[in-house]
Amino acid sequence: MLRNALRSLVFFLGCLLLVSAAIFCLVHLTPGNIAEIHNLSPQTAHVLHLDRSLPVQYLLWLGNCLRLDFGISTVDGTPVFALLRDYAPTTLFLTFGSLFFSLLIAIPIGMYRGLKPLARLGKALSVVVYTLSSIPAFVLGYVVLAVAFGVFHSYITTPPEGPFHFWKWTAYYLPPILVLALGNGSLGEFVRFISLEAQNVDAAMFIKAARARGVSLWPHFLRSLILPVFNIAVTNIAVLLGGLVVVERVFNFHGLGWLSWEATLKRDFPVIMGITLLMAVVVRVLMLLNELLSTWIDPRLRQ
Amino acid sequence: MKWSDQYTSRKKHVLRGMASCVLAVILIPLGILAAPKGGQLTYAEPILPDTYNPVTTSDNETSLRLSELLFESLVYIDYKGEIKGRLAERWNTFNGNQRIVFYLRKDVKWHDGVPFTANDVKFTYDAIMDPLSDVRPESRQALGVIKSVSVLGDNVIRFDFNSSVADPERRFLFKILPSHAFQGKTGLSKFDKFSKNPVGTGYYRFDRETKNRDVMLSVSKDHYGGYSNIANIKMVYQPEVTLLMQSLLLNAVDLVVEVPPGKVAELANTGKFQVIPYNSLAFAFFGYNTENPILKIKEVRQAFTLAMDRAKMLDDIYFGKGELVSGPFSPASWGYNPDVAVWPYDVAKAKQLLESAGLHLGEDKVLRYKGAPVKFKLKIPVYSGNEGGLSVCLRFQYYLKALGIQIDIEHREYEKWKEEVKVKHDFDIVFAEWLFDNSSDISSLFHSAASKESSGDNFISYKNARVDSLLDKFSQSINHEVRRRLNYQLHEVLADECPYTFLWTLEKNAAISNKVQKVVVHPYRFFTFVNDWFIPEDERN
Amino acid sequence: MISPFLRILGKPGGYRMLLGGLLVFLLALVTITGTYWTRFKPDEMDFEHPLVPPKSAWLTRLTTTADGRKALMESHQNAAPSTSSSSVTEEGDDLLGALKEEEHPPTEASTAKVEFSALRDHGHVLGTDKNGRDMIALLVAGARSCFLPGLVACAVALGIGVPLGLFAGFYEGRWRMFARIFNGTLLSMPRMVLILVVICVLEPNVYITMAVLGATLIPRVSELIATRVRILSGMGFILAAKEGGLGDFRILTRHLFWYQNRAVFFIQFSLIMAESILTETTLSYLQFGTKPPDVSWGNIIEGSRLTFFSGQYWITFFPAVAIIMAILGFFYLGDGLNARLAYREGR
Amino acid sequence: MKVVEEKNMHSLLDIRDLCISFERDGSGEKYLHAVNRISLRVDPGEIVGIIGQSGSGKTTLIMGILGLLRGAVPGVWRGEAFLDGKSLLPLCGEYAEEKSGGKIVKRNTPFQSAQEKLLGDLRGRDIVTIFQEPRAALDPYFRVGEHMLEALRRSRAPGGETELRTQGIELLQDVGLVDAARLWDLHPHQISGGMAQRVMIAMALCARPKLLVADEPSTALDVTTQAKLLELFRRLRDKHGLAILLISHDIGVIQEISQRVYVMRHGEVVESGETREVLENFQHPYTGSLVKAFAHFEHIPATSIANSDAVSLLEIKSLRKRFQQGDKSFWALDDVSLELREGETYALVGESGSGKSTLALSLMVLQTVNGGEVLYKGEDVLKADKKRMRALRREIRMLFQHPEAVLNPGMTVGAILSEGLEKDGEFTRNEIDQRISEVLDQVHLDPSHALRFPGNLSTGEKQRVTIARALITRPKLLVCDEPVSSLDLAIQAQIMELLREFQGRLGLTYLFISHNLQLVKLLAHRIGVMYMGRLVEEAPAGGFTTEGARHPYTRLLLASVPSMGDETSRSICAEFPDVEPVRLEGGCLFRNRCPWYLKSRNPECENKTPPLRNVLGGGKVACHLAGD
Repeated sequence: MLRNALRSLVFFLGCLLLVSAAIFCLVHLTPGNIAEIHNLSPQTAHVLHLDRSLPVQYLLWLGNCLRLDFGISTVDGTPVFALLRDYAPTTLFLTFGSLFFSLLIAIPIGMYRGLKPLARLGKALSVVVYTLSSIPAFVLGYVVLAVAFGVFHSYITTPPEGPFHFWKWTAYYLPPILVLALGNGSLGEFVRFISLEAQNVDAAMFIKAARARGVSLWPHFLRSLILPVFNIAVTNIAVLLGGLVVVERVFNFHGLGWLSWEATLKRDFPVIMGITLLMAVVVRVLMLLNELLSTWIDPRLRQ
Repeated sequence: MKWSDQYTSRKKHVLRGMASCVLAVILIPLGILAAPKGGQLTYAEPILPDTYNPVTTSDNETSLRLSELLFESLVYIDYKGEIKGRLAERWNTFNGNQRIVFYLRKDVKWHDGVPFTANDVKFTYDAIMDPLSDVRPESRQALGVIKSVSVLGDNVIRFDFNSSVADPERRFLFKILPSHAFQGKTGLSKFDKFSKNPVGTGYYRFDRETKNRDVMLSVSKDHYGGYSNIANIKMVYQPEVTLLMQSLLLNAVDLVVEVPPGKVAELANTGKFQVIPYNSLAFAFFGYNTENPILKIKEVRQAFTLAMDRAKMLDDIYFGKGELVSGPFSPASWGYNPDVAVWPYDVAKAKQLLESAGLHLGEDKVLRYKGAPVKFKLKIPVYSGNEGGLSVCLRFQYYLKALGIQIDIEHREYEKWKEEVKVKHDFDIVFAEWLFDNSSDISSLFHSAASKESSGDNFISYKNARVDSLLDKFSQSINHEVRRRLNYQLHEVLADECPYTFLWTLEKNAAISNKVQKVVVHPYRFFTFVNDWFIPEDERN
Repeated sequence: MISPFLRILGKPGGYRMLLGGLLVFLLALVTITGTYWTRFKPDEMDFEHPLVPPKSAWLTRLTTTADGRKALMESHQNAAPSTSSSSVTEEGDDLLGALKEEEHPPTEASTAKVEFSALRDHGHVLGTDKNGRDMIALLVAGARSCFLPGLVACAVALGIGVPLGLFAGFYEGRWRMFARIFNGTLLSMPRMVLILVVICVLEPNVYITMAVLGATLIPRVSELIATRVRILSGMGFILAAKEGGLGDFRILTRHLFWYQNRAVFFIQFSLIMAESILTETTLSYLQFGTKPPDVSWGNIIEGSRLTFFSGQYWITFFPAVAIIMAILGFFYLGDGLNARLAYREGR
Repeated sequence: MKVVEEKNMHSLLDIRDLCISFERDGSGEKYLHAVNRISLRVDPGEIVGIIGQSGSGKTTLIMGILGLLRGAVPGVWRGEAFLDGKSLLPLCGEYAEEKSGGKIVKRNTPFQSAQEKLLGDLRGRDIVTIFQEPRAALDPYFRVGEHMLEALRRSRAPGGETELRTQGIELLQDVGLVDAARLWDLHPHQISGGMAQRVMIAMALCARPKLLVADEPSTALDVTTQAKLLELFRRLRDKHGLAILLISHDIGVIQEISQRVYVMRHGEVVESGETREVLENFQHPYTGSLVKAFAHFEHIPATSIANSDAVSLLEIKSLRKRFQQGDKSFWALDDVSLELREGETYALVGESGSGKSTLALSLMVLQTVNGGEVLYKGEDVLKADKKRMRALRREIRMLFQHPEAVLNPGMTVGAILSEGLEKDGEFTRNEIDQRISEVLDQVHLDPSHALRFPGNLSTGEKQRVTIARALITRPKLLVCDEPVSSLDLAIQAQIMELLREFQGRLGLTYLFISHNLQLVKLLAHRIGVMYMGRLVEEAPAGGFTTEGARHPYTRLLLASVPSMGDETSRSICAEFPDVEPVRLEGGCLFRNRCPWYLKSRNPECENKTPPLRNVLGGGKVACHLAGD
């Protein structure tokens, strides 16, 4: 088990290294000079190491990244780390919030659909779910905004200030979370996956045997479903993080998605590199957790 | 049914401008209310400021407007269009405008309490001219005529010019930076700490930038002019124009600097807002790359201009909120020659011109030049708010199709577009807008010296000996009336030459909540007169 | 003719397959035929009729409220004072003619008739956008730009993912290691952000973007295939094929891919199409995808954001419905096929 | 047809006229009658067998009355079933027909849930079930102990965790798991199939049930484990008075243990009665075919008894193969040498995991080896280059266990057959077609079969196709890896007959791998016994009896073969300790199961690997203690 964990760790670090190299190469292969694009004086370019050779630049950048210094924005000079620190919480909150809601909806529906494939209610629910998740986030976002503006006459796209107030927070954070949770494909994916998985577990011999023994099936079901659900949730994190670009833009949320959009428009390379690296770290950490959890939960993987 | 629609381009594609200033200012009569102090004004900007340092900012209107609140210049232009002293109490010119001496106010303090001196002015000048600074070349160019600076005392400073300069005080509209904040180091970088934490002498001091990138300003109480009425100004960042309008309608913000033309009537009808039109001193145009063998032919450019029903385009796309222009100036500018007529909409004439230029319509209704079908690349920048631009281009494409010419429209992100047009010159036609400050100097736009080779603003590589000589004369002249006449001639020549198809100048509209009173705006810097604005006590919440 | 379709219904996932197939077929049909059959072309601008609402709503208004009728007449008079009634009646279509007769008895003022026929003539059944372009033409043109980029994404994802999966599943050792590292690296980068990086760096071309999308889907495809191949490799017929002297290449292409995984291939094709439509419209909405004047459903919505909150619903509504239907079609097709496969394989 | 129609109200399980039908294709019109008017009873303390081939409806019947038939296909039910007087099928009877005037009404969810509710109390208490795949029937996430605790709680056993644990361990020991305390904390994947089956039984015993339903309980197990399991069944019946309903396709198992038997075919009971009676005086031809499957075989003399001076065709020299399993590794083939002479049949037997299949795959060069030589006509096959290998593969062919798995379902029979020939372009299309019809004819299939898909063929036909597939290249040597063990008894006989026919006509040499000792005795000329990767005994077919065997393992194998009440076999089995096969290090690998060693504790067995030495009667044995 320890060896497995060690192997996962090495893989984790290797992947991150590769990701960083890939992003760096991608960004620095851009036609045109970064200093020229941003009208930077030679002095500033020197500060940003833009006058060094590429491998040296990469090593410097990587070394700085390890010290949590991701460079500064070539547009306004803000340290990228400060930007990430300011914007990452919103993004993570939205991501995990929407993941939570997605699963909250998808698990019961998926299990019902998988265990009772003939039930009309399940069929109807899955039609609703699939249709919902076919709606792109920007369309659903506008619908939600139209409702908020037109029906409730309230403007909720600025963050609540002052002390924590439940309804204010809910009004601000819930719409984008709901849009992400319901639309943009992930809910449908979850329901589809969970229902298939539930069907598989239901058809498993040990469930049949447990049924024949007359014991309660829930412990068996739940323990078998933990891993697949966790798996799909983790693999969907990357998709969700991507979906945030749109949602944050529609709702004017200032998070990493919004930042990456801005950075792309302004061709702010250090920022976009920082974001990608941070997201890669988040995704990788979750995958590492997933692997460790799998080994911990599934006895068959322990050896 | 409501007609809402496109609104015109925001700033950004301000390629830049120089010349002198004409103001269009609207005063809202208010009665003789006393102006109570206090309250907060929230206003929305659709793009982020790049830096709060007014010297290092590059064509960013948000930064420009904020710097008007935070910083001051030696002189400013009042709402009558006259130069008035601000940091400078008075000034004298000598030797036929070859030298100018400013006498500065003595009661000025920076927001951090340090007194303002002539050294700060010299420092700012040095910083702008320092090749290590991240400064737009244009700012540097305007001060290029200065030969030397001498500080004659704490409050006296002298500038010597290379030659006589017309209206020399108009060169000193740049904002003054505190030299102590930089310890006198003149190589300014966009990324200095100062850029995030500015210290100025303006009406408002910089409080902080929130996590949401809103900017909080509070009134500077020890301002020499007596401090402003509104206690706090908050700039909120709202890139999405839909949300911008909703936030205004739902009272989340009090002021929107630029309202889409389609929304103007709607806002005015609510009765909750003052809609303040102001002239932007900008004009939109189609520019033709004269390196292209076909577009080099004058008749072709004229034909293109004739083929467009620009009046209709303006009506349909911008709800008629603007004015057609016949030359390279805004009609509000002193350089605009009112005698030059706008090209009419005349397709038959256009066809005739093309025929005479050797472009023949084939059987398949495709125009051919020397046997090859005529086809152009039209580049247009994308940015939030340029939807109108797209409609304009679509119509251009449509009108030219009637002549048998195929136009391929290529959308580019603004930065990309700038690179491709200004650096790579990879275009046939561009759609863009020039935004001027108050000078009417167009030499960088059409002078052959500023063409492709020098990467100047004459990116269409237009070369015309007569225009060059007129522009040269313009630069050498110091007499305003002579310059006006030269501009009139230039206008005439360029209108006939059609290096651009001059389209229109658009009227902009600001919307501000009725609770803010005594609102006067400056067309270019917007907040120049903010110290008069106030919010009645019962309207503050 | 109909019966094979009906027979599908009885099978697992049948309804989904049929519904999805129908939607996809429609989409493909529209993409292939293009704007050949539409009355207007997408680059045709009817300057006299920008922002006209869909016809049916228009008719209802006309017949139900006198005010509405009056308002519309006025607006039309302003917009097109020169339209003559005679030229219009010749071209008017019969359906509307009949409607007119029915709802407006001859006693109605003749001016109304004239207005009717004049209005009828613009022929924009689903209305127009702010440039006077016909919505139907735009929708049809938009179908192409969501279908073709999707094919690029599929080509990349399946073209690389399938061989990679086959190799990684069939050969242990280095191939597997390579696939693991390759997939791990790709999976670490959130899709949309990776696409943004590429857009930031390279030409913002929708086909390049879709290729990147395809690349981000390689891990999913290759892992799916590799898992299946790994299971299949232990099964009798692979051993048997080896025993029969078949080369690895033939085993991979013929047995493992064609006979065992082509269903997976088509399922993935379908699901990737759904995803790429979602991504393409989203990117176009973010102004990074299909650029105007090329039409995509995403950029129609993007271009009409402003009108959305002021009552011109149709410009956003129809493309949105089209997007949802297209995604749903591919999703259902893939899901139905998957259910069918799962059933066939006894899962 | 002889259907026993006794109505005994004291029967424990009483099924009357039960029909279970499924919709075909979901069309609602065609029905598949999986169980058709079946009546069956089990009395207390009685072992009743149901025998029939796969697909005869045995499992459907049992799963049906237990409410374990779940799925998307709605079924139609008729009839009655009682357990101890309580009806197992609520609202059943002729319900369906009455309610809609003779028209069949679909029943699914409501019926199932009602039945579920009713059975909820009975299952795991009065009636318990064990399954074919014991390890799959245990939840992989739960430890053995957790399973036991769950079952104990279900049976409302009193006491706290520790008490229940003691009870559980006792129960485990009761079913022969001596090492129960260690087992308690293991996960199902860590125990062997035989152990898992015992755990299942222990769980079943928790509630002191009245009826144990065993659905093919020993099919997936080795013959030695099977013998022990059957012994356990017998003991449970005697000790607890447990009634057992045993379902099997293996006539030997039924014969050995059951008192009464029902013979099922196509969803119907074709014959029933006392086991001995039914099997000896069968009335129905189907029962006859089952019983006589191999009877006539024995009377046919072996076609060509290979003479000892025949040329050696294949020689395997000290073949070794090491397997890595997680952190552990072991020798799957440990220094195996054997020789095949031209025209003979050499059979390899042994428990699963003994390395038989590994040997086959190794000599077919379908996996790498760690040493040794495989000489085919003196040429080392393992060193052949690609081109030569392709030629060799035509001469050495292989038959696999599951024809379904071998035949790619997407290809026609013709395509499957021609696949091996097409590649080199040696043959024209015509020649290939001719060869195809020729081999199809050889395996007694119609040439039209070439156009059909494997899915449309019966299992027997499929196996014939695989044989044809091998024969099409005109091989010399055929390696048969359990070629008939997945087939029904009657078909087994036909296939065996076919193989024997080819040997005579085409002069084929067979390496025949099987765990079925009876079968092997009929076909083989020489028999090799493998244990844990080593060849432990080699004997001529004639000497392969409990008496003639030299190695104790061979004796155990032979004695474990189920036969009707053979007391000698049972007593031989009883000599062997009831322990799990473990991979030992060094010495004789069998010593932990060997009664001779356990008695004598011979140190040589612990230290020295016994060599394969010649013994009298033409055999070889690898045992220190075996006599010559």
